[in-house]
Amino acid sequence: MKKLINRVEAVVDEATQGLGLAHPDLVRVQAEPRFVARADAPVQGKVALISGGGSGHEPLHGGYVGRGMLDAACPGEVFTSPVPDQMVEAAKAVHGGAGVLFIVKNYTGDVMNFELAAELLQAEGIAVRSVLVADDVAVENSLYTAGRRGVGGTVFVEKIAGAAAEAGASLDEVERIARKVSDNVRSMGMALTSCTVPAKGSPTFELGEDEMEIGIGIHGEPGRERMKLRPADEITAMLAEPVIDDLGLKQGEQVIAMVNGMGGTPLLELYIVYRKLAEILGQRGITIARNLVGNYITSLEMQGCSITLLRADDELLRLWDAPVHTPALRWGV
Amino acid sequence: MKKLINRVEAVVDEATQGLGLAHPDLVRVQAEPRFVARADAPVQGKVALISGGGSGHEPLHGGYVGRGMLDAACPGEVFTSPVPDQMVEAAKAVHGGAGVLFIVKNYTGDVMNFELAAELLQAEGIAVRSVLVADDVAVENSLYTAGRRGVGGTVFVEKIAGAAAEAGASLDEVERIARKVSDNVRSMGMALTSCTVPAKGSPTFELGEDEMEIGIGIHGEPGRERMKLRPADEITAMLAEPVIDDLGLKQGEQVIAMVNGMGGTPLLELYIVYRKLAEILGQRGITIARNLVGNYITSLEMQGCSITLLRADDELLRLWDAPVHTPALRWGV
Amino acid sequence: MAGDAAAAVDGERIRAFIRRFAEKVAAQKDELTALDAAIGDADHGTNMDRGLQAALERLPGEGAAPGDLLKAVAMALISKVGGASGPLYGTAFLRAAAAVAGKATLEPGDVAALFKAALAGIQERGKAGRGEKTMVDALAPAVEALDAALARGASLGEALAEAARAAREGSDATIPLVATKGRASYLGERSRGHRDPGSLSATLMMEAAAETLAGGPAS
Amino acid sequence: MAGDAAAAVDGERIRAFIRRFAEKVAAQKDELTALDAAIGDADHGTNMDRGLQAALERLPGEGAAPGDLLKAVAMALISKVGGASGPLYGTAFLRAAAAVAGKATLEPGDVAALFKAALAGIQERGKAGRGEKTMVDALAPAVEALDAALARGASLGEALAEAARAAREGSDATIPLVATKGRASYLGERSRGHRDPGSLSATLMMEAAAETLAGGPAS
Ligand SMILES: Nc1ncnc2c1ncn2[C@@H]1O[C@H](COP(=O)(O)OP(=O)(O)O)[C@@H](O)[C@H]1O
Ligand SMILES: Nc1ncnc2c1ncn2[C@@H]1O[C@H](COP(=O)(O)OP(=O)(O)O)[C@@H](O)[C@H]1O
Ligand SMILES: [Mg+2]
Ligand SMILES: [Mg+2]
Ligand SMILES: [Mg+2]
Ligand SMILES: [Mg+2]
Repeated sequence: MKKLINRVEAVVDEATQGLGLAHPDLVRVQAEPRFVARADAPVQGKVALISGGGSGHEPLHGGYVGRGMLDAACPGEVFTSPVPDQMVEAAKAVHGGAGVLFIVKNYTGDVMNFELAAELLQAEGIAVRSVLVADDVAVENSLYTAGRRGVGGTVFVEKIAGAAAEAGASLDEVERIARKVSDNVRSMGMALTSCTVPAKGSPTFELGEDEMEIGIGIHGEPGRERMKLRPADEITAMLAEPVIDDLGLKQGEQVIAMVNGMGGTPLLELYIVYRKLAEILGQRGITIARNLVGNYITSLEMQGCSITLLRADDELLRLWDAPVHTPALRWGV
Repeated sequence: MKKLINRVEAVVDEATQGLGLAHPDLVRVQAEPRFVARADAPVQGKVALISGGGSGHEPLHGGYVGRGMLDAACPGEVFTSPVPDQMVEAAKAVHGGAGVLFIVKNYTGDVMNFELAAELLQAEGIAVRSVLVADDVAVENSLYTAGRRGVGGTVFVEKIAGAAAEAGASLDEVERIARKVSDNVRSMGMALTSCTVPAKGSPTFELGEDEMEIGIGIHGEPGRERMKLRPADEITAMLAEPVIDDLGLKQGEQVIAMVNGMGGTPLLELYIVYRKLAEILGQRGITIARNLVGNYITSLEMQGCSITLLRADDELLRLWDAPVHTPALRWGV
Repeated sequence: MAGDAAAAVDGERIRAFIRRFAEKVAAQKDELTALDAAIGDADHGTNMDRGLQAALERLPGEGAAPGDLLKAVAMALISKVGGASGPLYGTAFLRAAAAVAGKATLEPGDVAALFKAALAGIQERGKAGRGEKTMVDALAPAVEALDAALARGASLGEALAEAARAAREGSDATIPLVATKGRASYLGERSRGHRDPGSLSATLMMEAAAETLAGGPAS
Repeated sequence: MAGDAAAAVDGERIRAFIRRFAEKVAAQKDELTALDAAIGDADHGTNMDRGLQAALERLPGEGAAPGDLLKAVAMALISKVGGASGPLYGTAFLRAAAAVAGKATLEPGDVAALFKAALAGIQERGKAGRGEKTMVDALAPAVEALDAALARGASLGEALAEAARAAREGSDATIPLVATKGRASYLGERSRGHRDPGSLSATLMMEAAAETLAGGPAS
């Protein structure tokens, strides 16, 4: 295992400390239980947005804490959901009296840990709502599974709901916006290589030198299909088409598109994917109104990419364009 | 070779097209000869900043074209300097009558190709100056080599000289600022793994499962020393100390610091490195006034990192803080 | 009937059970993680080990009642494990603690009630039935076997031994199943042919119980 | 003296030389790149091949003078190769073209002047002397050998063959050297033990010249 780490047990703590040291103007890091909070939290009268999940997906979630996005992030161990204590203490630290919205990626562990935290907070009289993100179309049969996984769409929910909260929307309203985004966003990913969880020390899965995995999860969970490597244009189509179909996108609609790297993919390659994605959408008469190309939700050093599309309307575009100032996403500031 | 590409020959063209498609508000891409220009170029009366070099270091340089940074970037083939035609046509397209500054990383090929371009442009009556970036302290014996390589410091020269040009500084003044940055910036990098140049199809070098290369170049050129893998804190010290010493940084000084990923390194790990860098500098009484942590000058999918420090004063900090709006660097806008 | 049924189950036996469970998980940590690598995300061993080690540190001192010991484990697991298994085992131990609250020693029937409550907690939290390829597939038959053995008059030691065997068989039986809960469910058909990691940790828990609760060395 | 000295060097022989050079580089592209991988950045073969293929496409048609053909190669190399070798070989061909500008056919002395000018161009652009482990280490002895052989009355064919041998020996002699110019210089002592890739491409150029300029099939 080749990693820039000290001790396997200290990886998440040290990285979180590094984040705090690098961005003291934006975030404040607490150690026990571990969470990352907005430097100026609590913002009185503002709905507090809290997310979290296993680490190893950076910049998600810690990199999205700051003005116009999250109030706090709770990083679990690598690929392991955080524990309720983290969300409970984070919520107490950042809530501004207008309620708390949990943004939860749909994984059994995340769901249950956030659920426990919500129960504990409700008991203390803090209003908590939860929005589930479940945008991964690679999971086909959601009746016979734990349901679709939450992946790239999470970045969009955090940005857009964050803008609504920043603008002073009520808990009801922020929840409505968050659900609107999660209802209209879909993703699909693929891997060229595995990643190695530090605590395990060896690759999560093995792929042949000429193989790739389509529909990979962000924890290296196997996907829809393992197949021979194909050219980038074909791969882009294999990811984009199920997403477009599942959203039922029609000619004349507009989207916010993300071509996301899994952590080990050169930006050069992501732009090759974006080029084809723009062509595919263009041919269907769908406009890319905004886009992100880069590493936004990763799987450690995995090579591969994912495509996320959000059906956009004026409300979502306005909130998307609203100022954001976090370690990983910044504009208008 | 596992890459998200179509044909080896088309990699740079397609990625450059993708960049143009993703950021039509910021950049305009031309194909033959290939360059990336500011969407609003030429800006009349503004000194035009042009850089370029081999591809494979994205976001450098194309990702730094835009307001407050470069007017044009000339991407060569992967790890191969661009040809003079590119710089000549780019300069003709973007110069605004106030002269052109070439920002050249110190590699024999880059230097000679930019030199040829400058000769051709001077012959057409366009004033061209060149500033060489040669910040890699891994190259010890610059008398017996082609001189120090230009690496991470390039990002700082482009940002800061870009801000000066945007503010309307004269060619003399922009050149002075660019030289001031390049005189005060130093870097050093390391690799955990090799990268694979698409045209070659196999790794540039081989490293044992427990080995790393200290002082690696951004093209996978072997470095100072190959050694057994060490903890991140020790690696950070091995990179930071030669940089600090070479700059002769003293207690009470301030720096702009960059912890840069080589392309395949998780952000998680870069923050672990940043944490230690902050500690090392803190112990010496050196203040990190500003920082960047992420992938800013890469080597395809190489795993590893580099540290860049720029001795900062009020003038440089003011220019650093000036608005910038490019695909890869954005603030104040 | 056997000599091991001699004394009732006191706090020190519960402590021995918790220690043995932690030892077994520590010893088979890599195995648990490898199973999770095949159909999950390769952390079940690390997760459970981290939680149980924390539990050992937080156990109340000598003389603590069974319920207090079990509650300490619950809180440690909830605060330290994360993932799916944290809330599941956490809830299980919380319910187990509640089932025996206030008792200084446990009769065989209390032990059965303890494990029944644990199973109910897991099913309430995780909404999994039998046959979904989860820890429930080991625990549910174990609880049934424990009940049945005690009902037919077996000693606690015998009954726990049967429960542990039933857990092991239940875990074996997860191998051909397709997962429909938890992370492994994303694999669909490809989850067949692999043992569910949580069913192994649950088996280790039942084996630890069989080796400690009915007597034997208290550590 | 030998039969191959029969006809003077006209445009068609220069064309054959260029083609042969391109063929050799194409055939040994991987070898050139592998040498560059050892002490550089693994692109010398691809670079030179890309440039020479472009040169072939841009060659002026039949009847073109030697200088025009060489100039076309120069421009193609400058616009297509990039890297260090682009400006170096580009300048070399530019100077070679200038050295024979206006001549329809070349005498042996013109051929010697052509290569001498090429070498001078490379040294002016790249500032490398002999012994720095670059293409100069192949070209400089080749130019000397060509001059010396012609001076002692050898035929052009013999003289070029000696030049090619000298280039090859010069290239061999780069193996033990430490590079002090170009990318390989970053390796310091670690550049020892590897052939300089540019010295091999320069050798291929001289071998192509020996095989074509003094006659033989015009390809
Ligand atoms: N809904 C559920 N009900 C019961 N057990 C479950 C459920 N979901 C998952 N599990 C159990 O949890 C185990 C995985 O635990 P662990 O790897 O620690 O968590 P995670 O899946 O979050 O990484 C599975 O092997 C399975 O036995
Ligand atoms: N300053 C120089 N003078 C002469 N030849 C040089 C010089 N620098 C490099 N070379 C030659 O160029 C060759 C490398 O060419 P190439 O790989 O195409 O370019 P790059 O080094 O830019 O990748 C070296 O093997 C060497 O022979
Ligand atoms: Mg997990
Ligand atoms: Mg090169
Ligand atoms: Mg797991
Ligand atoms: Mg090279």
